[in-house]
Amino acid sequence: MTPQNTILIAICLPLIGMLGIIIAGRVSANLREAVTLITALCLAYVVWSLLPELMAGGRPGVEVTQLMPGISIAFRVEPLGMLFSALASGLWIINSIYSIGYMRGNKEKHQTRFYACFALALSATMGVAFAGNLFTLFLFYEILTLSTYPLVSHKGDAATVRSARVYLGVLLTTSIGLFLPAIIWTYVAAGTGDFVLGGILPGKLQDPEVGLLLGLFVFGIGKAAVMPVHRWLPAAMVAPTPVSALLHAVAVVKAGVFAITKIITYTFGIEFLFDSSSSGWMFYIAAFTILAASIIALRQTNLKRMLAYSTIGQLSYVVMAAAILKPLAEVGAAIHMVAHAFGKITLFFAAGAIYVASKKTELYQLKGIGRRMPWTMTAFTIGALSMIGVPPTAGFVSKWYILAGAFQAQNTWALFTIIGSTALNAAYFLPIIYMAWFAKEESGGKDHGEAPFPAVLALTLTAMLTLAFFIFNGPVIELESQVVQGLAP
Amino acid sequence: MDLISHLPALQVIVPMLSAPIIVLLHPRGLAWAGATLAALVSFAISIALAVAVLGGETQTYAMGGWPAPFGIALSVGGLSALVLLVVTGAAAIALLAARPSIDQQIELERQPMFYSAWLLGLAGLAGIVVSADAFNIFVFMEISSLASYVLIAGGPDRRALLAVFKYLIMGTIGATFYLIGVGLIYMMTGTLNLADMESRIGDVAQTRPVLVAAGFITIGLALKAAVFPLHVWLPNAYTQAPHMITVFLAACATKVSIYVLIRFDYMVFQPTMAEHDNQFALFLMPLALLGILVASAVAMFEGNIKRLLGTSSVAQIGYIMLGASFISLAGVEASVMHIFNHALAKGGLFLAVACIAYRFRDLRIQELGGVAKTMPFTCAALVLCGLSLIGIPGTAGFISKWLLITASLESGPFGWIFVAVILVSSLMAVVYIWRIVESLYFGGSANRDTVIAEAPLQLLVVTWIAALANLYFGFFPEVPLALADNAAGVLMGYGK
Amino acid sequence: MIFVFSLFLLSLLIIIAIAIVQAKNLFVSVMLLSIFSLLMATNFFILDAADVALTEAAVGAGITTVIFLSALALTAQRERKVVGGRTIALIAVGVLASLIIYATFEKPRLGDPNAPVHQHVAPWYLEKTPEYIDIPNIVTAVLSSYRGYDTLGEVFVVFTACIGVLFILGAKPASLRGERNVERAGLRHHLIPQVVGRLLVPFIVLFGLYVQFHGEYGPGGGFQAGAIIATGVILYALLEGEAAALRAIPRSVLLGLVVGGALLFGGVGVVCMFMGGAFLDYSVLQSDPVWGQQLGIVIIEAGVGMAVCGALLSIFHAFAAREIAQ
Amino acid sequence: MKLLELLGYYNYWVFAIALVIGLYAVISKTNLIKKLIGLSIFQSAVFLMYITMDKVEGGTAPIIKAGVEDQIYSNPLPQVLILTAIVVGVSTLALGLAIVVRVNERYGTIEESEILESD
Amino acid sequence: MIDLAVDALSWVLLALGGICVLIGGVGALRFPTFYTRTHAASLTDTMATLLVFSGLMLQAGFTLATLKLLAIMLFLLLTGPTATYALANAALESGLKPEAPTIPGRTRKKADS
Repeated sequence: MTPQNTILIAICLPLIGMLGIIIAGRVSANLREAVTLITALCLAYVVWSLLPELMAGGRPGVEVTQLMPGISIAFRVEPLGMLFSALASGLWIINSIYSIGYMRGNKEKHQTRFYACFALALSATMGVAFAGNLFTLFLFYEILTLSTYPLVSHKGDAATVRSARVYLGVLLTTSIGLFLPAIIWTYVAAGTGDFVLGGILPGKLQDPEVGLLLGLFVFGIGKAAVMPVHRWLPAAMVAPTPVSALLHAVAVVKAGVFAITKIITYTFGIEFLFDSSSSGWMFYIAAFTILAASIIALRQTNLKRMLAYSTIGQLSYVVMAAAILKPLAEVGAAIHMVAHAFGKITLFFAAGAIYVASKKTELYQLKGIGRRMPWTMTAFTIGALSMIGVPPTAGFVSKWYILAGAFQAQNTWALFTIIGSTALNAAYFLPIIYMAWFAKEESGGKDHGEAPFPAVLALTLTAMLTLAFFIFNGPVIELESQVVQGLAP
Repeated sequence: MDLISHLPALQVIVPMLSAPIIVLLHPRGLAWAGATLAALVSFAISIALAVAVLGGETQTYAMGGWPAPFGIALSVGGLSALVLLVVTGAAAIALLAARPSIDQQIELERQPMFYSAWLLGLAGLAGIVVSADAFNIFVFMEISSLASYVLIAGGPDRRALLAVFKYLIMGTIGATFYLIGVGLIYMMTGTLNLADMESRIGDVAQTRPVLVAAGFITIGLALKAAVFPLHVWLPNAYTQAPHMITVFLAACATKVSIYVLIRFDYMVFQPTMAEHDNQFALFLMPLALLGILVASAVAMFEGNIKRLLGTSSVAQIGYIMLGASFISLAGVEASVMHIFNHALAKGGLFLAVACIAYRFRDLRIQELGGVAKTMPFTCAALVLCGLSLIGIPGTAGFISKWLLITASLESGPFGWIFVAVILVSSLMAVVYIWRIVESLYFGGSANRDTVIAEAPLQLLVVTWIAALANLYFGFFPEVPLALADNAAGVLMGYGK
Repeated sequence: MIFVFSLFLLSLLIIIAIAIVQAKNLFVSVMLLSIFSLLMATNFFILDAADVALTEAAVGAGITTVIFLSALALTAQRERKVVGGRTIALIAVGVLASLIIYATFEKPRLGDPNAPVHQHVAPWYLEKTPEYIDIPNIVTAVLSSYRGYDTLGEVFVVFTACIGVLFILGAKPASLRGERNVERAGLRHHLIPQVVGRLLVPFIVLFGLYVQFHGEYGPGGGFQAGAIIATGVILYALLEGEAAALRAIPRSVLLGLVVGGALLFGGVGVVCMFMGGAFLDYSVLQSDPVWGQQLGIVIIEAGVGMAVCGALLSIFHAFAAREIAQ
Repeated sequence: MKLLELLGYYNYWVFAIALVIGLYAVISKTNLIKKLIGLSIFQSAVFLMYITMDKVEGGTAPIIKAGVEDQIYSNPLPQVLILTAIVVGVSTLALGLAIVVRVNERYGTIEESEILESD
Repeated sequence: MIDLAVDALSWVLLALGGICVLIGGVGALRFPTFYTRTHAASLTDTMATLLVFSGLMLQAGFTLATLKLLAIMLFLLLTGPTATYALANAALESGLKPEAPTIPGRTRKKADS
């Protein structure tokens, strides 16, 4: 199995799985979920099997078809994409386990449609991760948007449809209105859209235009939820929790920041941007988003909405790290994707588990819930600590690297932002933990225990991953350092 | 002479001569079968022609064996081949699916004439496209117009009659304007053959009659092509026509007039008349931009689904015109590609609408709540084609939109304005398509006691063929692109 | 002399046109319209266009009027008062008129022998026809051979109109009161018109046939003949009542004529293809190309005549039958 | 002679005026049949334009007389075109009238204004 | 000599015919009632036709043209009066009663009163 085939298989596998799910869905629920799990496992295996070659410095690539001269659908695996795809595919397994528990526990309708669209979304994610040029990236980016629309509007009642409209509206508007012209501009300016280390634009564009193009990209990629195009993320929280967990903590939002990082590294080129004066604003936007999002999160009363705003903030960490435009910071950005993924998916799992078990969605309802659901709340605590960045959690590692990058760049603003946001994170997570463990539960709450077993299993796994990443992060760092090899520190 | 060399003539003769025979086929379904067969044959012919043209040389044919300026010549180049594919393909697809829907809308005893009129419409459009003779184009324009009046008048609602009457008046005025223009040019050059005109018009290019002729021809054709603001006849006609006829006409009728407009202007006027290209651009560009914006905006608030799509066609025609008004290789290529891709998308959409209409009489959007529950496949196809209309990557619509934006970026300092207009209208397209989608999938299902099933298989299969074509040409657009390249080259004068 | 005459006629044309638009009674405007066509025909004749004059007289003044009248009989006689919308219209047409008149002053003057029109293609026709086709009437030669494809298209326009009218009026009337009640007596009880009419009909048809087959030598041909014969039959229908006319020539026969005529014309073209020529290249029909041309022309003129006659009659009957159904 | 020069354009003026008279009727009249009447004036005007160009001074109808030499003939081509155009015109007219008849049956009037009210 | 006479005769006939047409036209305009006007108009397509055509025939001499002219004249003489008859008859059927012949002055006064 040559790497080329591997890539194509990785993209087609979920589609095959989707068909399998649709067919199996007509037979029985168990078969359907079996198919889902098997697909997830195979996908993970296929994707991870690419890792050794990447470690060895290989960059396998394949061109599928050429639409127009110079514009082709092509894939190319490089460290960032490898990391992203490995992350998404790996977490899909856990998420599938969790979904089984959640969807059954809630007796949701249209479960077949749910799993099918989920598989489709994963296929699109793989496409984004492996995209070899801007056009391919855009293609799968849009497919991802559309395939998640049914998931977001899953419940189908008026309020949900309205939120789904916001979701689709924001994402399509930004992508068609800004992202597409940016891409075409790039093609017209550079004559190609391929991702080349060191960028294709250096020397092709003058200074004010660089800033403008960068703006088109950053705001065009709405999935990165850089303010003010973040509105879709809270709206998307109407979706079932597994969706929020995998897609709106990992796949979709990471696709956004991943795309931005990738464009910065492979289209602009880090040094080119660093030298161009008109690209500095991006950093401040990101910093502002971090703080603003944290402050808004502080004022949320709904658990999932709070998590959503915290996600916005954490995403901008990645953007900001990328915007620092220094090797260590880039590495930090990559690692933070992983760290945040582990932490945030844990938090969402926990929130979902609480909802399944007790139908509680608001913060004030969580008093003393720790005693009823010890496993869940332990995992929640770990996730929260990772968000804040307390050792021994994954969050600490990534923040460390970002800070290091900030030092490289002598960027004091970065330091202040990180410190400030850390304080804010603590300010909105610690009270919950305190309430959950030590506050006295109100009388008259319905009696409940832990969530269904699959859910608990899933969130326990992710919590352990969060802890494990603190120690076993060597390979990732090694892999990502390849991206910034030969760049001046 | 071998068969291949006869193809341009056969393209017209086959449907035209089978029309009278169809009239006599009275037994149930026979007329439909005959018409479909004829349409398929002419589709095959157009494919063969496209292959031949891609082979390199323009196909020409001397009617009656008389040499060009004296007899009537036919010629099929890249542009004609592409438009032929659209026309015959649309007819074939629509006819394949037509039977159930038509049986529902047209009484049995009137069907033979109806199908025969359909073939005549096809023959007329094909005749326009292959012809290289200004007056001959007029004759076949009239055949196709008369046929389409008849077809639209088949609409069940009484409003159809008024719509078609308006269309008849407008169409006749347009055709007569064209006739006047041709007459004036003939008066100054003494020839009717387009190529011959181009070579002879040079000496008299600046005389008043020729200038006025250019005006008359442009306006007349713009009227028939429903270029904003001369489009008032179009939405009503499309809304009231029988559903399958809407599929056919929406896919190709106005395109052919656009084809004549582009061909006449690029091949006769621009090479010979100084400054004419600027006049042409300055005349069309504002109209195109206005049409794109206004029509899209209106479409966002239309209540009837067919009317909505019809209005959006006006905007799409605006795209085509915009591309043509760049007077650049990229621009022409983009607009030619859009002729093809828009036909795919709109045809598919109207097919899906026909499927829905087969089950639901009332086509107002709010009345179609929750249709997707009972007709999942139809609605899926509709969504697919809708995405293509919006221009989502991976669909045919994206290709032409990409080309169009590239062309506008290259078109000079104002490029950004055009890009902005195109993108804004694409977003409007998102809005009006999504109004339909939301109503279909999440709308409160209206009180329907009657049991509703999927559309008949015949309709459904064809609809899906169209939908998948949208995907296929989104990923593998080589063939239309090659033809469009050829066309653009010839039109911009690189081909000669 | 002739110029002055044509000036007079043309001015009259304008006056009548204005009268047509002004008349509030539709019947009056239709009648004036037919006079308009006759004047037009006269002008055409003055301008050496004998064939066109004949056609305009037969079709424009004859058939058109009949169709208009039968439509009027089914609708309203008078038009309502128009309100508003005039000034815009006036401005629009004013602009248009000035535009065209602006254009006239660089056109070649009437009858200028050096006009480009008379330089390029036309002389070739006049000079080569005796050699290639060898029939006196160049118009017929151009019509049916050089530009035979146009004529084929024209036949199919008529065919389309015919089936179109049959299709549209084939729909059941909204209110079917007294389906086909007592057939109208025509003018039975008027002795004089009947006698005279009976006297005339055969001559009209005869004249039609003459025009049909004399088309190669003098003005005339399929269209004119078809129109004239149709007129004769319509006159018969007026005298004897529509039912009688249908007894004489039933609808099926008319449809057969239309279809047959169209197919005859097209068939000749296809035969030419099979005999190795281009479509409508009659030269291959006979060993001697000139003979082939003449043969082809005779056949297709016959086809045109059949088609036009049948189509016009079917249209007339479609309207007339409606009248009875009402 | 100058006068005659101008008179040479008289046909074209008549064509223009008749054309716009017809167009005016089409635009401004609300009676459907009156619109069609206007339409046929509009079309016949164009016929006049074409036929005007075929005239040659001292020419006769293009029917070759045997044995007559150096006879000037008028231009046959516009005549052919107009033969076609006339038939096209009457076809359009018939179709239009058929539609009007149906309109009258379904709406009970042929006045556009009233029809628009009733819908 | 003889042909001069023929020529003169033909011109006389033509002139008379023209006068007839003129009279008919004036009558059609000036006469008070429908029937009288029809009567006046009918003068043109009987008397005038006869005179004009015979004049033309004399102009043409013994040629094919004469024959054609004769045919046309017969045609007109047949159809013209018939048309007039049909017109009057239609008017009668539609209920228009012919009044007693009156001279213009009286009718105008009647119109006033």
